[in-house]
Amino acid sequence: MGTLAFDVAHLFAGGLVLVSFVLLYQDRMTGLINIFTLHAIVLSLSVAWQAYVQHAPHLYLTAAIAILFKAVVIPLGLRRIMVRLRIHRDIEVVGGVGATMLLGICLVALSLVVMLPATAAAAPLAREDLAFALSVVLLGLLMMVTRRNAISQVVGFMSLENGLILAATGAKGMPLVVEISVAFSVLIAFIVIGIFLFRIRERFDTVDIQELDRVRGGRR
Amino acid sequence: MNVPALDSVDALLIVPALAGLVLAFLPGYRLAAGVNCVASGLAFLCACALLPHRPAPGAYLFVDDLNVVFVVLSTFVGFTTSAYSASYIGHEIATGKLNPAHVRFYHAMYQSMMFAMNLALLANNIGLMWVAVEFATLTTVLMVGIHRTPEALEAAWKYFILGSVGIALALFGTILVYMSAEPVLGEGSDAMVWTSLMQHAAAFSPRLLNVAFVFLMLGYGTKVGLAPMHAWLPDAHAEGPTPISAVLSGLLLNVALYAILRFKMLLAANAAAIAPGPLMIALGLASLIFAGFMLYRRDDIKRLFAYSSIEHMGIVTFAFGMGGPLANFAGLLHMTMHSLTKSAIFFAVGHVVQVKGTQKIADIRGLTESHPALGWALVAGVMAIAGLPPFGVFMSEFLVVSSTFARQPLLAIPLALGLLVAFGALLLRLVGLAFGEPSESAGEVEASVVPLYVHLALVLLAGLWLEPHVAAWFRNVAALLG
Amino acid sequence: MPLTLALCSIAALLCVGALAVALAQSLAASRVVYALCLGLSLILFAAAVTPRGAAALSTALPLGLPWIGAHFRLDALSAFFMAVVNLGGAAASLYAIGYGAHEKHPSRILPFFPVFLAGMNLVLLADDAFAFLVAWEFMSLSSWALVMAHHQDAENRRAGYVYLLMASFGTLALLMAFGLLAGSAGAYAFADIREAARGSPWTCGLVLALAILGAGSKAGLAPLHIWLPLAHPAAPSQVSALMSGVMTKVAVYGFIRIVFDLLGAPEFWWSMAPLTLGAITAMLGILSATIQSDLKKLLAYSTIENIGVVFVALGLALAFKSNGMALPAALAFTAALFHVFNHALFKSLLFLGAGAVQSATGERDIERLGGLIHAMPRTAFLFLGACVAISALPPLNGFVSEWLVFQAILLSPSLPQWSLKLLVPAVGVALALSAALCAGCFVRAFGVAFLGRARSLAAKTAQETDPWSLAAMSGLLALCLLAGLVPSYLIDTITPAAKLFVGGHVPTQGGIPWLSIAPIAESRSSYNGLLVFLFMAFSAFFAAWIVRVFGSTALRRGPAWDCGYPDQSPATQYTGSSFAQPIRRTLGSVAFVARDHLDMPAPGDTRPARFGVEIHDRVWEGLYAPILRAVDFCAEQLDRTHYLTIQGYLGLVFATLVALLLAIAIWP
Amino acid sequence: MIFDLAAQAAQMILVLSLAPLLLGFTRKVKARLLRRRGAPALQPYRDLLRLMRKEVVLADDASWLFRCAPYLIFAATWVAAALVPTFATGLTFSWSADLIAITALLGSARFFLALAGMDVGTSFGGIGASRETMFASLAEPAMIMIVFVVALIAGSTQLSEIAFHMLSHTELRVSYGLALIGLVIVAIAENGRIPVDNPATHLELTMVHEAMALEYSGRHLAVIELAAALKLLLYVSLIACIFAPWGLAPHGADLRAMAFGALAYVAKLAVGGFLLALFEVSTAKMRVFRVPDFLGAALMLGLLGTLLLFVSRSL
Repeated sequence: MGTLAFDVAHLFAGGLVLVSFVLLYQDRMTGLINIFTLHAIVLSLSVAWQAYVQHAPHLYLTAAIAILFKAVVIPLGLRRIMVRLRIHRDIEVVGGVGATMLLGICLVALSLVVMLPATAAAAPLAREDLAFALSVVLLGLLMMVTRRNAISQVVGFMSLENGLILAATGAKGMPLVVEISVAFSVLIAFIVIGIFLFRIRERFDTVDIQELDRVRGGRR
Repeated sequence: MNVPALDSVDALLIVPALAGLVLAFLPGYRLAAGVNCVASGLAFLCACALLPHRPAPGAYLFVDDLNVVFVVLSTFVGFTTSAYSASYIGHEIATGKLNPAHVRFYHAMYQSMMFAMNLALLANNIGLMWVAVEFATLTTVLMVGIHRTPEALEAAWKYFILGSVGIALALFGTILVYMSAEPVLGEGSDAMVWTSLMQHAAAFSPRLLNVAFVFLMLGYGTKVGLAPMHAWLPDAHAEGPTPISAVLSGLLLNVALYAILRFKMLLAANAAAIAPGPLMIALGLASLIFAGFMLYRRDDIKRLFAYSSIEHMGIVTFAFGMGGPLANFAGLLHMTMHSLTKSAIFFAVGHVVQVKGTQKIADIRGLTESHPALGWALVAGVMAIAGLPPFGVFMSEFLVVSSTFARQPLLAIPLALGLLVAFGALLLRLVGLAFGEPSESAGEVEASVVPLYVHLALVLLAGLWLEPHVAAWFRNVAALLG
Repeated sequence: MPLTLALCSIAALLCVGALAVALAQSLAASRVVYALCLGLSLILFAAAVTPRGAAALSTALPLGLPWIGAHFRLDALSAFFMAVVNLGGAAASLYAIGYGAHEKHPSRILPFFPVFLAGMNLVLLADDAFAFLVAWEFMSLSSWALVMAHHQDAENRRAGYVYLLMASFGTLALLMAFGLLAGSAGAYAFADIREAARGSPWTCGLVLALAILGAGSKAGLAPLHIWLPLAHPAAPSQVSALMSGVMTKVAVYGFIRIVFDLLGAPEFWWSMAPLTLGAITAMLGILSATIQSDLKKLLAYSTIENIGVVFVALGLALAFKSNGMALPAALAFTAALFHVFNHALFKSLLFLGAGAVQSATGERDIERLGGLIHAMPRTAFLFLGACVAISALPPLNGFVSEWLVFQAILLSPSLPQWSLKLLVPAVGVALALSAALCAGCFVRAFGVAFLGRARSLAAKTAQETDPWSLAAMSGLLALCLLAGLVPSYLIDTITPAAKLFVGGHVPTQGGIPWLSIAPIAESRSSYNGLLVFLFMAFSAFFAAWIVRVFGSTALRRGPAWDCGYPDQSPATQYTGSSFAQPIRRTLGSVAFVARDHLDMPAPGDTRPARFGVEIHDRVWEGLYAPILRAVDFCAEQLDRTHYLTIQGYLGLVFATLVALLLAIAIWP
Repeated sequence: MIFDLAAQAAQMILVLSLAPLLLGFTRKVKARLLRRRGAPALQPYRDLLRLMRKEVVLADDASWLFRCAPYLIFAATWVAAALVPTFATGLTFSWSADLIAITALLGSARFFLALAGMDVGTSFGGIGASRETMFASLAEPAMIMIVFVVALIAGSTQLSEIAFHMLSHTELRVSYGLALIGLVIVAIAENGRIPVDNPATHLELTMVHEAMALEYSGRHLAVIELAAALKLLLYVSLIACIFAPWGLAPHGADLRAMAFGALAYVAKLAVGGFLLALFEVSTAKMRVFRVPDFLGAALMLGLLGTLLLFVSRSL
């Protein structure tokens, strides 16, 4: 049981990291959304597995939220926005894919170096989880830094947050995971609504953040 | 279990929550403003009720010397600000900057923000605290964007993104803390409860705590507005309604700082973990000096004082980083004084902007000539925030600088230089704002200067005579912080 | 009892300030306020001079730092300075009763004037670091408000800005000094600091340096003096008199309190800094004064010179004290305090006179004055008296302190350290030079402003100033004369302070026949202002009598001869700048890189000839301008971060996170 | 007591009565050296009387200061001159002012003369005052330095003590020489003699002292001239008293000693006057802006002497 549980969890967590890399690589808008859906599915699988391993039924709820909200609702919403803004065919230029990838790999290495010794006390399962979670978080942040487009920034943020959920579920018997995931869903919902609400298109004619920069810092 | 006190703890959450609900549907701005004031006043009274006797810590909420300081302070500022916002919002409506729907939304959000902050301060559970801080972020974001101007939206968006990232980092740190506690305290919520965490901190895995603190420092530090995570702060202050600027500077930053302090205590209690001091000192000094230089190029009066908030948060963080009874006392005092003074300044600034019809520093001149009451109040406020006697900030800066110089001269010198640089900028702007030939005014406003003068009076009093009980109370909190 | 009285009257002064806010801006109100200030200053003066026991009076109030409280103490030193301060304060208030009538915005002055007085007195009484600094900064702040009284003038706004900035720089320096003295435990009460064991030489050196930075910047010690010639003239004249005559003395008090009292037994090398800086300050100050044409600026620079003299004397006292030479130390210390007293008197008088001139003519530029001795003879006489006094000419008081300083220098060959042996004579030359230049400077000031013919209509039509002002000025001059004629009593009043801080004292002067003074011994040196004065009076009258008896008393008025040159217009008179030209050429070329530009058109060319003088302030250009440029540069560079994109900011956060994680990873 | 007072008075009268004579004598010698017959030595007395009898022509813009100044100048100079031991040391009031005070008294005389020069508001008065100020600003410190040298050697700034010390210890020091040269230079500059200034000239642009007194006439001029003469006498007797104190009657000496002292004093004056005349005819007047160098030399000499003493004191 132990090794199997470990291997499967390893598989899912590693898969999540892998998908993060793909996200980092992907430059087509629609493709981005699809891969994010995949990201969410992998996450929910790993969460479900954790629920099964830890015999923590409430984690199934988290998994359900993940699959429902992140794999269905959000992608649909984003698609609609993109169609609305007529950017679903856009291809965002990702500056220096190679460099980004390289940086991403360094980040994974860093997170391993930081986490594994730090969690020496914890169970190997948790250690793996945490290390991969950190790398997913860092990759998500890297994606936010490298993308100029509001939607891909949101996607980056959500992948980051997937990493957090991974970590939370990985932490054995951590309470409030459900609440936290709910809170996060709300947050993301706000972001997505925010894009609607701010009607970036009407105001700025594009979702390109650079347009927002026109008025940044109160510069008239 | 002390019944009335517990009630007051719950009341601190229930009152704003209910008020928020009511206000969401209450038409008519005067009534709403009244309810807002009353609710905030009630919250303040409940907070004061905590002073005499503390309830035993519960599973989710608890009260100790440390967070009482914050609760009382934030409810008080929340109260005065609500009083101020009554007249301010009135003028905004009169000039058509806000419509009634917005105002309803505004009041509802105001109360829910108070709710979130109280929850964050009273939470006995690191997860709950995190949720509360996140909620507070959301509400403030919505209020920053309330004007719907491109600048406002941009500010809100920036605040939103940066704030969310900060929150995310903080969550990761929280998870790590749980991880480090879980082997000792076993699975379940026990490993997330402050009181038990503090008791067994010594046994936690130090390396995990170190990593956790990095994430927490950056995460909550974003909300404190420490450089280089400060970017959201100036725009949020400048574009939101002025009462919100006052609340942001006066409360929100403190709440985030409170979180950092808690975790600092946790690390301090663990001998093997790295001392959290150096990191806080570094970030504090960076913020102080950075903000000091940023003050020079500001052309927008609210951004100016927003940067000065960054500067002072830097000082406070520095002081707590130094640690020791003197520095901690100074830090607490400085934080309190800063909340009072800075919100007072924003009260003044709000009216100034209304009477002059602009936020451009260059277009505001000779206030002491044209509006003596406001002008001199602004002068007094800036003098106070710049740490000149007889105001209270001087006492804290005196303690910080002198004690630091006695212990770490090399740290005190950049500190002093940063203070001097910042003072130079503030004074330069102040001379331009308050003196010289007055610029033309947009029109009169019925400004309620009472909250403004109350704050200044308190700061003045604290500078001359710190009430012995308050002093004793602060001192044992300082001892608590170690 | 005196201490309580003092504290009460200080509180009363504060109340007067509050009252002034309430009172209307009427002339009567200002008269009332100033009259109250006058009365309270006199009470404070009485409190200072009432005989006390040898022991210092002290008390503590539950104010200030909660666990320390506000300590107040009245010892010989603070009593002496309190007397000086309140003499100045009383004179200024009396003057202002009349002068205040000219003020356009009394509401910007009345509230702060009493507060300013209160602040200065509080500094002298404070006995713990916090109270001291609060009072100190309070003094700065209130005087800043007074400097900003005429804020419509951009020049004044700049002055106020520089002033307050330098003031808080000084406060920070003092704050650090106290922090070092109090130690990390935070024993801020002076009593505890005195008890505490002395730190390492480095600590003491640091404290000394900080004390010089802090007190020196307030006193106007070069190169921290730049604010002084800006701020002092900007304030209304009664305030300029206070700032220049009195506030700088409070700064000197601060220096003495820290270095002589709190810092414990001195090392000989401590004296180097005050000696050198003092000499430089004296020279620089008086040279700058000599080339000024703005009367109040000129006076401000001469204040700087006198501060330099005081610091030289203090440095000598330190040097002697560190070598255990009690008597010479006492002599130097006495000289310093005597000069403090004198300067407070005549500099206040000079500023008040300048104020009278300004209110009568609306001019501060001596190039547009002249002939005022006809229009306002009384003011002219009083101003002349002050000029004689400040030029250190017998029989007035300025000479006595100068003389004492020289006597102290003459004792310094017996100092064992070679460095001091070489330093002190150089300092002596600097002092002698500055004394001589001072006389020239005030010949110029008085000659151009008051003598000759009026250079402007305003000067021609000036009216004599009001009796209140005249009364104030006459009182000051009388005191100058008194201190010059019977210096022995003043020396004896300084003695206790000297005993307290340098462990020795000059022999009691009261008993010496003919009221003369002999600081060390009759045979070594003695001076008797009274006799000199009597002799001069006698010989003057004798000469006049002889002339009256044997000579003719016939007198005819006629046009000036002036070697027969036709000389109608006043423009042909020697101007201030032409008077200063020789000094400018000889010494100014070194001190200010001063250049005269003369553009003389060729014969037949009808364009006017032009004459220009180019002066460089080396201190500003060498020290302050670079700092300003550096700050500006940093501000410019950092300001870019205000305009980054969101990714930019996220990048910052990301970079910080990664950097910290790396740090954690490589942490042992 | 009476005797002491009388001696004091005698000294005052003596200097007052001898001053014009010294002036006249110097002029006479100068004339002789230039192969002129020259005016008799008593001429200055005549001039003074004549001037006193003349009416005063006062410029329209002259103020009260202009009319008081001569008497103040005279008083300051006379008191200063009377304080320098001439024939006896330790006179009754000799202690009432020391060498520094004497320097300062001369300073006040100069102060008022300069003011008087500016009072009428003519250009020449200004020139004179400004140049006098410049000279003084160097001459005075030089004088102070010389005082330091002397005082450090004698251990006192009291002239009587100094003279007594010089008499008692006859030692030869470098500092003496430096001080002597410095003092001579200062004396020449202070009295406006060649090469610094030419007392005989009225060529406008070169004059300094005369320019300040230009507007004076009648009795005022007389008093000022007398003061100038006193000043010359003062410096000569100062040099004599410090560097040639022979024949000075000690404190509490009897009448004979004093008489002898007086004779010695007159002799010294004669020598001084002769040397001055000799020096003046053997040099030419220098440009105004070279005078600072000349006086600067004196200052440096004084400083050098002081330094030497400071250093040697510890050897």
